[in-house]
Amino acid sequence: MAELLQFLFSGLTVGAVYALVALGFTIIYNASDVVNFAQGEFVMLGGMVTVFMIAAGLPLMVAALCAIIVAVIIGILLHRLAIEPARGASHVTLIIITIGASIFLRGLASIVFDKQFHSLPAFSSDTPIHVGGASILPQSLWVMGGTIVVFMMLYFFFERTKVGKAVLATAANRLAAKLVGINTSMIMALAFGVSAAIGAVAGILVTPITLTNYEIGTLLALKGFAAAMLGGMGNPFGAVVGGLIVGLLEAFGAGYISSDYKDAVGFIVILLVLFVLPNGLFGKSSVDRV
Amino acid sequence: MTDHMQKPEIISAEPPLNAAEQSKAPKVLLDVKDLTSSYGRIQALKGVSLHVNVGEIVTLVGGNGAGKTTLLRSISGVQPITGGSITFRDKDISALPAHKRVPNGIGQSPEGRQIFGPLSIEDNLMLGAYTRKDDLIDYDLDRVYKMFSILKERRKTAAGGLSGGQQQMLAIGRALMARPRLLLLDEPSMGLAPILVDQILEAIASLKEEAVTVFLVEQNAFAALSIADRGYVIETGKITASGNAKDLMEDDAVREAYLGV
Amino acid sequence: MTLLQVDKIGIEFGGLKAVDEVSFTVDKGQIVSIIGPNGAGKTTLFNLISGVYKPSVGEVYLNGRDVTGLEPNELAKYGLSRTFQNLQIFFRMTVIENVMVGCHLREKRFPFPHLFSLPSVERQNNQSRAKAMQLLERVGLAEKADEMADSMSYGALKRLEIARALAAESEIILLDEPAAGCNPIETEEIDNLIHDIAHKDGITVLLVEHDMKLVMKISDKIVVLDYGKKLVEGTAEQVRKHPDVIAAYLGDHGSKEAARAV
Amino acid sequence: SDTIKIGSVLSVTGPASFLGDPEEKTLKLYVDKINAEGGIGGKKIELIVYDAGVDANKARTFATRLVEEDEVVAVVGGSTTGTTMAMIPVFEEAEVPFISLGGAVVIVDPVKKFTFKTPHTDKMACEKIFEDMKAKGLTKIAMISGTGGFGKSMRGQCLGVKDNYGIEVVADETYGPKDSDMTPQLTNIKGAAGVQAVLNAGFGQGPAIVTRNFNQIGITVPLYQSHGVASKKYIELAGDAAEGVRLPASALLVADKLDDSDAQKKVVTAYKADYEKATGQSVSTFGGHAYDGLYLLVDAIKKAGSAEPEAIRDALEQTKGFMGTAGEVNMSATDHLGLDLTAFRMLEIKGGDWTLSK
Amino acid sequence: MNFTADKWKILAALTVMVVALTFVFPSSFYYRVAALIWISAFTVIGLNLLMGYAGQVSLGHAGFFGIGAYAVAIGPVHLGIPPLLSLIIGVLLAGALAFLIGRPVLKLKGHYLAVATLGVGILISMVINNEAQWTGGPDGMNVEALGIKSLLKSMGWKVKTAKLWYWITGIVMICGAWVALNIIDSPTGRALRAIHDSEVAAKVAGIDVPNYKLLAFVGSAMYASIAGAMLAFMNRFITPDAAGFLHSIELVTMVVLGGMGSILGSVVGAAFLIILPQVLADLQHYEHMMLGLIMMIFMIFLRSGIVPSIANKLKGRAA
Ligand SMILES: Nc1ncnc2c1ncn2[C@@H]1O[C@H](COP(=O)(O)OP(=O)(O)OP(=O)(O)O)[C@@H](O)[C@H]1O
Ligand SMILES: Nc1ncnc2c1ncn2[C@@H]1O[C@H](COP(=O)(O)OP(=O)(O)OP(=O)(O)O)[C@@H](O)[C@H]1O
Ligand SMILES: [Mg+2]
Ligand SMILES: [Mg+2]
Repeated sequence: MAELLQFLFSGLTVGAVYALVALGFTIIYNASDVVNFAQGEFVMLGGMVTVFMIAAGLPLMVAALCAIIVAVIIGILLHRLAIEPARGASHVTLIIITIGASIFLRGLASIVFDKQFHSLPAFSSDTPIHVGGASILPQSLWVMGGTIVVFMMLYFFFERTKVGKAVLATAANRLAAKLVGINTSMIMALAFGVSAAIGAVAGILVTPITLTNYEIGTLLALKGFAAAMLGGMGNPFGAVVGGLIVGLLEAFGAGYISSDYKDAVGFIVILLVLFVLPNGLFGKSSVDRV
Repeated sequence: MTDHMQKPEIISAEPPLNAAEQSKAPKVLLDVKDLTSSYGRIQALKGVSLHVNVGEIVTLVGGNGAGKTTLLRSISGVQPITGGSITFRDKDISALPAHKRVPNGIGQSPEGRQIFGPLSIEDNLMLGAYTRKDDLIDYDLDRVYKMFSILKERRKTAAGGLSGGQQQMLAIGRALMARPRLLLLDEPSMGLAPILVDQILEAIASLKEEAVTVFLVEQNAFAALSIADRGYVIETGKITASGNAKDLMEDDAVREAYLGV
Repeated sequence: MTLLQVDKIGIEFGGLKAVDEVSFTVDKGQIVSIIGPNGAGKTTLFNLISGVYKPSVGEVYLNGRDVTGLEPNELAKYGLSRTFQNLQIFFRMTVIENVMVGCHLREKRFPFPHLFSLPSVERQNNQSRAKAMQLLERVGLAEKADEMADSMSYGALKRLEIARALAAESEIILLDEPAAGCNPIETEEIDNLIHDIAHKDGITVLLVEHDMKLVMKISDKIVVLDYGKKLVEGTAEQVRKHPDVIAAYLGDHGSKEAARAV
Repeated sequence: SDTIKIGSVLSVTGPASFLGDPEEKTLKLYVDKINAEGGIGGKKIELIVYDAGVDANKARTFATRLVEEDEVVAVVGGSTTGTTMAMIPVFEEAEVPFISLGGAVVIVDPVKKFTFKTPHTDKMACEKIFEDMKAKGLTKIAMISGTGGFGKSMRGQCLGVKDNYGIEVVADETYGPKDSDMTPQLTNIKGAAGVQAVLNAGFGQGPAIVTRNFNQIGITVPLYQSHGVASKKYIELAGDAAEGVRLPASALLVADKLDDSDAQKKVVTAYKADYEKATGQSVSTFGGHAYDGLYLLVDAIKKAGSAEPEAIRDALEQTKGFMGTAGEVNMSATDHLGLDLTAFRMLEIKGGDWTLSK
Repeated sequence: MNFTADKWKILAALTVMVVALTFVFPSSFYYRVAALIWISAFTVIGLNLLMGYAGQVSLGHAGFFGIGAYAVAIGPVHLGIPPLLSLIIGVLLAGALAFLIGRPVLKLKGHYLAVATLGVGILISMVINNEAQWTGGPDGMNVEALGIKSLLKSMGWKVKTAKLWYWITGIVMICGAWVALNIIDSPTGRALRAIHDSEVAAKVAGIDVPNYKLLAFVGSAMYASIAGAMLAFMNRFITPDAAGFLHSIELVTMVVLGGMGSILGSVVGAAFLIILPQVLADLQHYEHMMLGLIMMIFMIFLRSGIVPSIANKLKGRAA
């Protein structure tokens, strides 16, 4: 029983991490149908910048703020200098550009920072909370909280705000978006900025648990992407559920099946789900009439 | 539907034409000079010149591939031009990005409808009013719904599911939601049931007395010319005839080539 | 004899009965038109007949064979082809290649020779190309044959789709608003084209079109849909005078057009 | 030529960068130092470093490049076993001496004519740890190993030698090299009957997280880490949880705590000072391995009095009583490692610092 | 578009290149790098059949590459199967696996297809990583020689390994290109390209869409596995990262960089990503930054891929 509970806690912790990363994918995707492979690097930047700001003597919260700002600036630069100039290029081209960007940012980080692993102090306390023989770190609760907040903000943004709709419109039909007066390149810049911010927040929240270094982004992005697809790309709710499911699968896989193949469990389930629901758990199937 | 079209409603962002403006009329709203545009090596527009006066309905007729769509896209700024100028309300907008032309008062219902498939019908219409700040938006939404009741019935559903004609209605409705000064219509009657063709044309005609200027591309040339003040004929990227709509309808060459009567 | 029999066919989309138990038959060599208000269910009916959607009720018989719910490529084998209201062009191909794809079923498809481009492939290509060229001439796109399809105007693409559909040498062809975006003159050409398809090539035609002049002129039979249901079925004469049809669909513009046809 | 060309292929980036990074820094640092002091017999050393990440195929390409293009006389490095194994045939064929910094024993066993290595083998680490366990009467243990090259190889070695020490492995868990939570595996270990100690084979951030989770779910038995945990960074990352952790490591980590009689003291304190001064990062045994490799080579060249590959190799094989950061090296035709267990010290973490455990 | 003319031009270009290079290459290092290019190019040509022609992305092809590589590694070592036979078995295995998972996976579209193939690739590499007793795990395993070299020796013909494999891989690559070029202008090729643009229209034209997708998937998987086997034989050593997710990404990048659907592009894309790191290696720590930067710049300015973009520009000038 205590075991099961511990697996559950572990799954929720890791799942919340994935969910937070997955949420970062949704905005750029919703604005352009492009999967931003550099998303993981935003997560990395959030953590690394904070670490080094603190090392430079800033208090956690200030450092975190700086990290978010840095990430946003880089996100917007990425759009201005790499995405915007390739306006009108196909999706794959844009995706490859984001791959290039992620390699670039990783290289940059390895020079500006270093190649070592770093940690952040837990926001509140380090002493685990014990429940029914199992234990969970307060930081996990921070991550889960952050996930919920980011989710609700995104949900509100897409469902309730005019700009949110403009973002969706830009992805749905670039030409028509221009014809109704949407500044599509502004929208894209916004999308990259916000995605970067979400990524950075994720990075800051998870670093006390996952630790960080210049390369942490790759794997987090991979898992986050898988989670987002499982939930249904572009749907914030799907991102959260997808993340949690992947996390739980890994935890229970490691606990009950085999720690060697715990990641396999995650991907097998993703495959099975997609075979039944080709648009993920909550993804809208696109109606295009012929 | 015709009933509520009777009572004139303001749908231009400008106050209704007052005497002063009347006297200044005909004032040139849109003035296109020697416009050229090409796709790669194919030149689609080979020096098009035409103008549209405030409050006019002007119709552009021409065969497949003549360049009608290209011209409209150029005026909206979504098609790069290689030469010539576009003047709107005495300002040269040739270099203005598309999204800045909309708040200036240029709205378009494009060829092939170009609706936002995944979004709900209502979202589509509200996005039509994206650049507007005034408080008449809900009012306009309501009147588009009155014009096309089906859109109201389905307003929460994804626009992508609509039938061709329904999507055409949505595209027109979305263009109206912008309260444009100049409304560009690219084959608005395409795919519409005959009964709606009447109504659409009536609606367009009635826009006139609401100070909306209309530049209309229509394959249904006969009907189009019959509601228009003036008309232009375009062939392979050049204007080959122009004039008073009535005269064009009389012109044998035009009847021969486009009206088929 | 009846070539196509549609029997109480229907489908729903989120509670909306797009097509509601519609039945009718099409005889060999006939031109049958489906008309009706926007959203009446014409295109959906086409999608059901051509296997793009699976009907929730009812059956479709082609040459007496039950083909309900078969994949479009299966139906193609049995001799059914169509065009689309929302253009479905192969934009990364040239105009003529688009039509050559239409020849697919008439080609030797076994991939092995293709891997090593054995002489047979060359011959095959030349055949298909020649056939495609003829069809392009018929729809008046011959001189555009080697241009990329994405450089065509809307009207041209409409005709390209017809050529591609014809390339299948099918028994019956479904045309969804072939004249949309064509001016009266171009519509005349389409009119003649359809006439030839039916009466020269002996291909049965099922037509959806809002141009009453065209419809009334060439249809042997007209089926009127409204709200997914069959409203009326009959000859041009019967249909265009039918008060319900006028009220729901034709209006006076339509009636005038229709009248001009006869 | 008036310079001595020494090549190196390291995992400077990628999952093993915490090996390659300090290794590269060390090589550069000391090559400059040696050259500043006039080089070897008047000849300056020219160091050529390539970064192959952990990609064996890329490593092999760079190895070819070192041999064919740069025409180096010897090679130090190959950070991981995988990259090393991929490169060995190239150097053996070209007859260029190759001092690997990879961990696994397969590199020098069986002995290959031109291949040497400096780090203790994982086998030795297992033996050292099991010795300590045995001494403490801990016989039923649980293992949790990383699935990366290091962890997997060491796990294999430990399972291989455990019986010699009467050790029984009652739980055997693994975790991915980049996992961020190992509580499920540790929970299973906690649940396993009669576990008296836990051994964690792995390197990188993994052991730090294992240590944290270990403490989080309140396991009380002793935790042993491997020599993969080889720098202060680990203590920093694991925090208080690292308290009481035991591990085998080279004297380097406890340089300042060695008593002055200790033969290794001089070299390790000097290296520690140099490295930490130059890089501002805490010294790691990995960098130490590069140090040893470089100076083994330098000694060999001096002894050989020539920079001919063949001669260098022979001199290397003759190496006797070389004092490096890893311990005293005595090579022979049958032993291209030259270290014994005494080179390993058993450490315990106390008060956030390494201490020699008596 | 005159395919046959293009076909012979491209094949001629490739042949000339493979032959000509041998006259300028100073050392076997160059032969090795070139051989690596031919191997990747061969993989990418196959992947291009799937991505460039049929428009179906795969982020898992390194998995099939790995199957081919480990088949020739495991076969002789653990099962005593002769190398050449192991190669054939490996290719068939890869094909069979692709065939089995292909049907359900290829039902998916766009990014969902991407994540599914990604998963497949990761599962394969996970098995290779974990089943150490067969594969040697992360540290990799040795591969027995194919035996060609010794064969030639016995015929009194001594060649350097690097040179030998340069020729083998070069010739295989050209054959791969020839087949791919044959397909593009055949009913099969048109069917695949039609699927890329409109599946429903393709179906209406009578094309059995799922089958043709599967054909492309299985074909490209076999290409990848052959390439994997060649790499294993050439290196005589193989590690799991050959089957890893990053390698899959690298392959897709090669396809797009070179140009979707362009066979010549496949070779250029492969050359690009293999030569660049060698060139940038001297930049030491700036290597990766530069790599990313150059990738972005090329994609921005040659957005439809290096070869097609340049071809278009030239055409534009011609007219
Ligand atoms: N994307 C494109 N690339 C290349 N050429 C194009 C493109 N779009 C249109 N053209 C060419 O430009 C010319 C004008 O096309 P346009 O669409 O403006 O004609 P149109 O008058 O709107 O015809 P339709 O009545 O059929 O809509 C045509 O010759 C067409 O082939
Ligand atoms: N895939 C779908 N999802 C949701 N609704 C659909 C779908 N397909 C059809 N419909 C609905 O079914 C009804 C019939 O659509 P259909 O396209 O058949 O009309 P139509 O007769 O072709 O109209 P038009 O003359 O405008 O083309 C419409 O109300 C449409 O919204
Ligand atoms: Mg047009
Ligand atoms: Mg329709």
